[in-house]
Parts: sequence; structure tokens; C-alpha cells
Amino acid sequence: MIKAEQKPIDEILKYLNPYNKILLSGCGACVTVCHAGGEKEVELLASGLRMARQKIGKKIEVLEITPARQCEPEFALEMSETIEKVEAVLSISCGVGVQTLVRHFPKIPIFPGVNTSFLGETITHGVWEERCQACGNCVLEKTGGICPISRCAKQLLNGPCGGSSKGKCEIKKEADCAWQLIYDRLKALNQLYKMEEIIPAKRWGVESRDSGLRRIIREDLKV
Amino acid sequence: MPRIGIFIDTLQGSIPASFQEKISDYVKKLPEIAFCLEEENLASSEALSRMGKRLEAGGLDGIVIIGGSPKLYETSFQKLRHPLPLNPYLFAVANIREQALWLMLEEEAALERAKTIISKTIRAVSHSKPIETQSLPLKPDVLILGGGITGISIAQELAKAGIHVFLVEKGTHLGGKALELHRFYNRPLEVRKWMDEKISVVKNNPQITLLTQTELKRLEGHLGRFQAKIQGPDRTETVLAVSAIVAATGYASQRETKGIYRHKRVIVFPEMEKLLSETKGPSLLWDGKKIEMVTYLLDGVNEDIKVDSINAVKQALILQEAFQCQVAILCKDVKVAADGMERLYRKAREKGVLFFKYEEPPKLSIVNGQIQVDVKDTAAIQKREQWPVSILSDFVVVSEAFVPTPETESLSGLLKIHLGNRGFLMEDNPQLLRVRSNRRGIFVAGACRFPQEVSESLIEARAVTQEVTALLSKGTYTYDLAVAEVDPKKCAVCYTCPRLCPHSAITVEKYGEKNVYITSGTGQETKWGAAKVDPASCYGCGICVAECPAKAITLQHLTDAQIYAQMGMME
Amino acid sequence: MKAGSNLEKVLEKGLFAVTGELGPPKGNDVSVIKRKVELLKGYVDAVNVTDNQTAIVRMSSIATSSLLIQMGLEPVMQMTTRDRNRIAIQSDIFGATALGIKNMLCLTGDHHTFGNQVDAKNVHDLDSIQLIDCVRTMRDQGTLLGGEEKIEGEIKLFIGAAENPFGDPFEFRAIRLGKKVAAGVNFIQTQCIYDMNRFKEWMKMVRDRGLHEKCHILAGVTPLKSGGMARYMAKNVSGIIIPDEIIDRVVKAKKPAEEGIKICVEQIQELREIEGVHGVHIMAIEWEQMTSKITEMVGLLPRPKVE
Amino acid sequence: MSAFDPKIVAFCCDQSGYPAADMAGTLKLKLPKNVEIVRVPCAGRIETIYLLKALEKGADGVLVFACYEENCQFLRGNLRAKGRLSYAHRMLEKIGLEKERIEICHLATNSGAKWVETLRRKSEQLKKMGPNPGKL
Repeated sequence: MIKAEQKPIDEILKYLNPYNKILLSGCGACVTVCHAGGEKEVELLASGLRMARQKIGKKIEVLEITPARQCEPEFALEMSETIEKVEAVLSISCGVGVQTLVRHFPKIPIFPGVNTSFLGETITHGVWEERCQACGNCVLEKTGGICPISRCAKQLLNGPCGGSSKGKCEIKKEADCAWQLIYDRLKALNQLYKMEEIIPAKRWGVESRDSGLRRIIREDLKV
Repeated sequence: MPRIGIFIDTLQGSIPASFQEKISDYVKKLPEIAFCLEEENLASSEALSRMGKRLEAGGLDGIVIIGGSPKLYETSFQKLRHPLPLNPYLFAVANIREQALWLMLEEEAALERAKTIISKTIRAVSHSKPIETQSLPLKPDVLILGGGITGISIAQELAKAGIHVFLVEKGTHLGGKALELHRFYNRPLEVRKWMDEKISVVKNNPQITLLTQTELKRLEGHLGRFQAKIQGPDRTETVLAVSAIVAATGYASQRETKGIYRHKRVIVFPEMEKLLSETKGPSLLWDGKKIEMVTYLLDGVNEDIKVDSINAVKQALILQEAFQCQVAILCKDVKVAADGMERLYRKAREKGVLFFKYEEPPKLSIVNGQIQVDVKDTAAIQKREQWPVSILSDFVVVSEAFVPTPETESLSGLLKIHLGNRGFLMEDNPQLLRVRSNRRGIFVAGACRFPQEVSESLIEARAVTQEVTALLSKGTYTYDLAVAEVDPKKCAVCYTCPRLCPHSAITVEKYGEKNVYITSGTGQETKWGAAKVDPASCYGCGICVAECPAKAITLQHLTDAQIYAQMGMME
Repeated sequence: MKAGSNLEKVLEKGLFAVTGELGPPKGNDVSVIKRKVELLKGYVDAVNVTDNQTAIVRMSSIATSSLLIQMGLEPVMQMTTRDRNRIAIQSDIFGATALGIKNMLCLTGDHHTFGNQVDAKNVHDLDSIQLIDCVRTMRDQGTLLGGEEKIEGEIKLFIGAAENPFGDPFEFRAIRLGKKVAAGVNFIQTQCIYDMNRFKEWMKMVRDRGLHEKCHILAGVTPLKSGGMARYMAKNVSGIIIPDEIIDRVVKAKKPAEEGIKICVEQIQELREIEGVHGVHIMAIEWEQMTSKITEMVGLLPRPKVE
Repeated sequence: MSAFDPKIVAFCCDQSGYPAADMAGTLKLKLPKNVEIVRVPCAGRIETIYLLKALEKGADGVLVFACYEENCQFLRGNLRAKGRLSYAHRMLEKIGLEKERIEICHLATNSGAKWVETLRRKSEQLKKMGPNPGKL
């Protein structure tokens, strides 16, 4: 799922400076799971903002809300009554949720409170790691189910670079070399032949993330 | 406006009458107050019956006791076991003695402080809800994992108490590590005979279902409703429904195999036991030659475990007495903290067993086909000086490292119980609850917890037997719902709480019948995956409540509102 | 002949080739290049011109290579996929060949976070193997990558690549070379070799796959300047293995630099004996003056004039 | 004008801090006047928001009395509390409040003197620091 990290509160305070009444909105989905923007974080950030502004003698009123999922229009619209009461919204959902609000509330400034970091998995409690860059053209079949686009610093498609040493990446020494993992796994699955084939240049520009705004349109589902 | 009854307890005069009067005056003016009564010793049974009578009249939302520490009342109420006609969670204590009267220099300050405490307590109790008690039927069925001496003994004892036992052993036969022993250090019997008897009792007891070549594959449920899936010899799987589980899976040993440790004259304890059991004659022969000098080298590994010390002294006595060998025992410390060991140690010294204490590890070398042991003895002489000794030995007996069995880690995962630092299964509290695991209904005993000697395992087996019998004898387990509860609608299924629960009381479940989540508008039932706290397994610590990122968990007897009231920060 | 470069001719004749390395200046000071060219000219068959190596910004490899040609020293233009997408790569190849560059080394490149522009957005549109395939397509098919668009003119390049027998997983390293050969590589320069046993083991795997007959392998060497450098490289540079005895030799030597040169010479002599090694690539980084000394000591001088 | 008397919220774990408070009473040790005692079953129950809310709603300082590390009845409740404190500290630093306003003290049931001493010291420290400028 989406992993995010809260922005430093001093950065948030800077752009909230002109406002005296805001809505702080969390999200009950991904950012709750990674402890960045659930109801708990909403409470904490709200309290911090109030104290910070009290300290500089510029009180701020912070309303709190946490819809189940901020990226669905219905959930966003449910918030409209509350949003109309405030001068600005601080959203600690992912960048998607922020933009859902932006789309539906053209007159109210919406600010992000988290940095949307990556699509990743939980390694242990409190440790998350990137697993997918949503390139739109999955190569996992060729690479033993381990993604070199998200896990190799050079996004190599044809095996490790010369910096792979004892299973680790030379760029981030604490990280496993993705291609060592791929090699080990394909070897265990008796599919090393997959690493002998040359994977041709990836089509980044046509159906991938460098093609401009990507959309999925399902004619069968459209209403 | 809630109606609150007040009892002021003067605690046999430790709250002075003048102070108490001022308190009474203050309390009586408060709008919520239904009545205010004074007692000299509220924890006495007479006072409690008076309280009971007063409460029977009903019409109250809560009671505040103004007096000493709540701990005082909690223990004495429990001791008196006085059934009161009001839910115990509607009581709150305003501790004005320890927290106001005794902690303040001036009476005026103490009075002000007492008033604050009382008003906070009244607020807190107004937020209290009655909490129900539930009970859970407990069938007398227990699963024991491990057919070593600990498991066998527990099975035998539980069967005697009328409890049915599934005794699951992964190997083909019962007995475990104890079968490596020839003699006990503290009883005259031969281990084999003694064990055979015990094993045959277990095999023939109709209360014991013996399952060898069987392993635990999966465990679901909690105390009283464990569902243990086991796999038998021909990969057949069965689900056993049991009320409690005992892990008694023992330990493993690892032999050092590098360098001189490969030499045939360097042996380990079980090999010496075997040699002693197989030799009849007046002298110990090996390769056709008489064994005259045996050196024991202890504390190279297992430094804080006493098993090797016990066995070394035991074997040394046999070697000296029955086979006229000279024995030397090299150690960092002689460990005699076992029943009868002090006596045995003294006897060994009297019989001429030599003891050397070392700090630097002794050196082993091969001299004329024998093993020479060089040690700097630190025991006999003055501090800081070391006395070099060389012992040319026919045998050097060394320790094996005691380690968790290879399955220990996966077992801890299956049972959801903790592993200690060294990878052995961990008890809940080493001082008090040695055989309880962190999960209610799961016990750990014997060497899977810590490598130990047979006699110690037997003591732990007895302790487990008592615990399990006490738990199951009533046929039910009664508990308050003063526990954490998840609101499935708010739960984001992030797995924070199951990961952090110290008692593994939380699982992610599909809510079906109860706690049904209705999708708005459709009226259809949706099975909602959410975390669920098993109330019989929850200890009410509140860790999950504090960590939940969705604020989906409530601690029934200590809600946010009650905490804010205590903080004096309710709006 | 693929491109008719001097390096290609030397190798095709079966002579033991020598290549050197030249790092362009961190600016536009041509005198730096001139000085380095003087140190190398006549002692090597061609010289690699690095492409912003270790992601430190330097004069472009194409421009430097072009200057080298003017100064009479044959360049091997290095090109990384770190900073260019396939549009820039192919455009640069047009330009480079137009300027008379005949050798090209296809690399992925050191990660940009090692360099002096750590906040850069890296490209990695292609990896080194895909780059080889791209150049080969341009040269042999006369089309752009994708195989449809015809190129005006002819691309003549002797295609090289790097390989590191000391990276992991070791067993994959020969397979990876095989992929480069399949993609169309003509010569290979290896990472610097100190662990001779591991290199020989790798060469055996290479020969077992017959790869030494499909491309020329130039063994990489770097003389050690000091004990500190040896220790630093062994500890901190991933993909370089320096055995303890070599570190010891340099550390204990009275004149470490001389000992370093001596070791390097011994290594080249040993490498020459290995079947399938067709040349040596001397990477005397910021120590270019040693290239002549080393080649002389090994007896690789004078360099042949091949027509 | 009365002198500034800092208000402290003292969270007390039922396994250590609360019995220590009782012990302090029994020993008749003298406590600063303005201390609110909150009894919790385990330091693990103390949510980060309680630490912040205490300051926001009027306290000048917060003390968490927890069991010694490795001595938690619930295995790691005290460690969770420590983690939450570090979160609160980070936030206070970023908003320009002194992180010393929130502190954890590890003690045992019999540490009555330590309990009082810690509160006295905190009270003195807060007097020097002045009132919490973040309280509403």
C-alpha cells in the first residue's frame, strides 16, 4: 500500500500562517496503516498546531476529521459541510487524497501534511520498504517476482551492476542488492535461464509513467 | 446529572476528624451527591454490610470512596469477597490520605488538594459504565507438546486429577534427553528402569492419548477454545480441541567439533554415561587399557547452567569409587545449588576428586596419545596468583553447548508466545510465574524454558500440574469485561495491535454473527475483517489502545474520558 | 573490421593490446588534457575517456575524445546511461562518430549519489546491455533503436563494455558477460584485478561458455600508490577485492609506490599467460605518468604500428 | 501577585509509579502543590496525545512514572511509553517548546522518595523555565 511520512510540523506551520481556522483531515486507509495520517495522527498534529500558534500569540482553531478514505469523491463530499466552515484544509492523507479534495473544493486552499513516500510493504512493525513504482508495465514475471524498478538504484533490467557486493547494494549499504535477490530466487526456482535472456529497453514512454497523465478506463464499468 | 453516593473512610483515625468534617462539608454541597456517609474502617466486613444495605436502595450511578489508596480497597474488597449490589466498576476511590493529607505541608493546601481529587474522582466515576462478568466453559482437555521427562510427568499427574491429556511427541519414542543418563545424582535408581516404568504408565493410562511422530502445525483460538491442528506419522491431520496447552519440548545440545575436540579421548557427558552403564568390571577399560585419569572441563560453554556440574560430580564419584580412577574437575565455579548437591560435592572432595578453578581457559594438547590439560588454578592460592597444573588424562570430558531445539522458534510463532534472549521459550514473569507463558492457557515447563537437570524438571512439572489443575478444576473461567475492545468499523486492519499485544490476545478475525457491519443503504451483512481482542486472554494493559492509529480500541474500564478526568482536563 | 580503429586492428591481429585511462578536467582547461596526452601517447593503443566518472562533473567525454584525436591519441569514448535517455544517447553517437571517434565503451555508470550533484534526477532509461544493443543496431542495421528509422550515414564503432568479475553474485558474472556478447559487444575491459584466483576462476567460466572467442577481454589493473589507498579501496569500494597479502606488501614496503608498481607489473605478466586475455587496461588514476613505466617494465613497448 | 506554581501532570503506572506515590504519602514526604496524579494500568496505556493534551490544556510539565526497563509486567509497555515520549519531544522541539517539559522516570514500587524528588526537581526546573507558552 501507499506509505507516507508526516512532514515536519514547522514546514506545515509556515504555510498555515495566514489562516486562523482550518480543518485537519486524515484518512482511514493506507496512511492509517503506516501511522502517518490516521485519527491518532490527526489528534496529535492538531494539538501540536494549536500549541505552536498559541505560543506565538496567534491562536488557530483546528477542526478534526478522518474519513474512511479520502480518495473517493463520496467521502470527500461528505466533508463539504465542515470544509465550508474553515479557511483552509490540511490533509494528512496521501497526495491522492489531497487532490480529491482539491477537485471538489475549488475555493478552499488544501495543503499536504505528509510526504507520500512510496508503494511498499511492512518489513517489521515500524519499518516499511518500497516495492513498486507503479511503472504500469509489470516485469515481475521475468525477475522472479522481485522488482528491479523499485529496488535497484539504477533500475537495471539485465542483472546487477559491478557494485553488488556480498548481497548488498553499494549505494545503500543496508539495502539488499535486488539482483542478488532475483538471482537467488530464480536459482532456487530452477529458472536461472530467465536471467540469461536479454530484457529489451523498457517502454517508459508509451504506457508507463513518462507518458503523461495515465488513466484507466474500463468501458464495461463506466456508468 | 448523575447521582453519586459518597463514603468517607477515616481509616481508623488516620484522617483526623477535623479534616474529615471539612471534607464532608465540601462534599455535601456538591450537586451530584445522593448521600455522604462516614465510616471508620470501610474495609471491615461490618462496614461493607452497612454499605451493601445502603446500596440496595438503588438509584445510584456511582460510588466514590474518599479515603486512602485504591490499592488498599482493591485488596481488602477482594479478600472479604463481599458481594455488593452495585457493579464494582462504578466504584472509584479518591485517595485523599496518601495523595493530599500526607503529601502536603499545610492543612490548607491539603484540603484544597483533597477537594480537587474528590471532584476529579466524581467526574471520572460519572463516566463509568457497569462492566459485566462473563464465564467460559473449560473442558478438562489439555495438550502437552513434548514427551520428555517433563511432558511425561505432567501427563501422568494431570491424568490422576481426571484431566484428559493429548501427549504429542515429535520423535518415535518417549523419554527425551533423560535417556542419555545412566544414573541420577540424587536417587539410587537406574534412570532407564525408572523411565520405563513411567513410560508404561503413560502408555496404558486411558486418560492419556499418546501421539508419537506427531507435530503441531497450527494453533487457533484462545484459552478454553484452542484448536490445535496436528500432523501424524502418515501426514494425517487432526484438530484437537483443548482448554490449555503445555510446551515441554526440551533442549538440544551441540558438540564442539573443531581441532582437538575431535580427538577420540575428548568425550562428552552422554558418552561417559554410556561407558559407565556398559562397564561391569572393577576397572574402566578403553581400547584394552585401564582408564586411570579422567578430567572434566566445565564452564567452557553453559557457564550459568548447573546441569554439567551436577553430572560431573555424580560421574566423578562413580569413577573414583567403582573404577578406581583419579578424577579432576576444572571449572570456573562449582555449582551446588540443587537439592543434595552440597553433600555430594563434599563427598567427592573426601573421596579424593580434585577441583581446580580457572579464569583463563585451560589448554588441551596431545602428549603420547593422551590428552594433557594445562590449567592455571586460582582456587587454592592467594588472589591474583595462579598455580600452573598439568594433568595427563586418559579422558577429557567436556560440556556440550545447550541450545534451543531447532523447532523452538517456529513453535513460539505457532503458539504466539515469546522467546527469551537465548532463544528458549520465555516465561511470563521469571520471579512469580515461572511456568506460565505470556498467553493465558499456555504453559512452558522444563528445559524448553531453560536447560535443567531432571530433578528441576520434575519440580516444574509439579508446578504446571498445579496451575493447570487449578485452572480447569472449576470447569469454567470467569473474567470481567474490563478489557480492550475493538470497534470493527474503525479498524483499518493494520496489524499494529496483534503485533504489540504482550499476551497475544488479539487476532484478526472475520466478524460475522456479532459485531456485524452493515453497509449503509443496502441492509446487507458484510463480513468485516477486523482485529478482535479475546476478553478471556486480555490483561487490560492498554498498550493496544494507545498504539491504534485509527483510535478503534477502547479500554472498557479506563476510557479516554476517564483519563482526561483524572488529568483534571475535562471540558 | 567494425570500425577500423587502432585498438580494433591490434586486437584483430592477435597482438596483446594496452589501453590507458584519462579523466577529463573539471572545467574547460585543455592544457590538463594536453599534459595527460603527453604522458600516454606512444605507450598505449587507445585511451579511455571517462564520462563524468563517479558522477563528478567533468568535461564531456565526446568533446575530450575529439580533442584527443586532434592531439594524435586514439580515444575510447565512455558513455553512461546515467545521464542520457535514448534520444540523447543516439544523438551523441551521431555527433561522436562524426567527430571521428571509433571506439565506444558502454556503461551504466556510477550512481549519481556518489558524485557532486547528489540532488540530480538520474535517467537510466537503458542499462548497459541495452546500450550495447542500441549501438549495435545503429551500426549493423543502420537504424535507430526500435529498428525502423533509417540513419543517414554510417555508424562505425568498435563496441566495448566493462565487466566486474569481483561483483556478486559471482556465478552470474560470466552469464552477464554472455548477455553482453549476445547484445553485440566486441571488447571487454574488466574492473581492476588484485584477486588473481578469483579472476582465473571467472576466466575459466568465460572460456567454458566460449565467450573469449566472441569478444576480446582486456584485463584491468590499477597500481596501488600507498598502503592507505589499498586499505581504503579494499574496505570501501564495492566490487573490488584486494587480498590481504597484497595490502601487506604495500603497507610494509619502504617505498609503497614502487612496490605498487612492482605488483602491477607482476600482475600483468601473470595475466598475459591466461588463455583468453587479449590485452591489459591500465587505470593509473591521476597517476598517468606511471603507464609508460609499467608498460616498459612488462616489456610491452614499443606499441605496434598496425595498418 | 502570587509566585508561579507550575502545574504538573504525573502519569503513574499501577505497577511502579502509583505504589511509589502511596509510599511517598506513607513516608509523609512533601510534594509540590500543583500535581495531578493519573493512575494507569501500565505506562503502555499512556497515549502520545495525553502528553500533548496535558500541555495544551494547561499543564506546564508532564511526568511519566514507569517501571524500570526490562521490568514491565506487560513486557514492553514502558518501552512503548518511551517511544511515544520521543515522538512528543520531536514535536515540541519543532514548535519551539522545551522538550524537557515532558519527562519519563523509571522507578519501582518502593521508590517513594525518588517519586517525590523527581516531582520537586521538575517543579523547580519548570519554575525557572516559566509557564508553558503553548497552553490555551
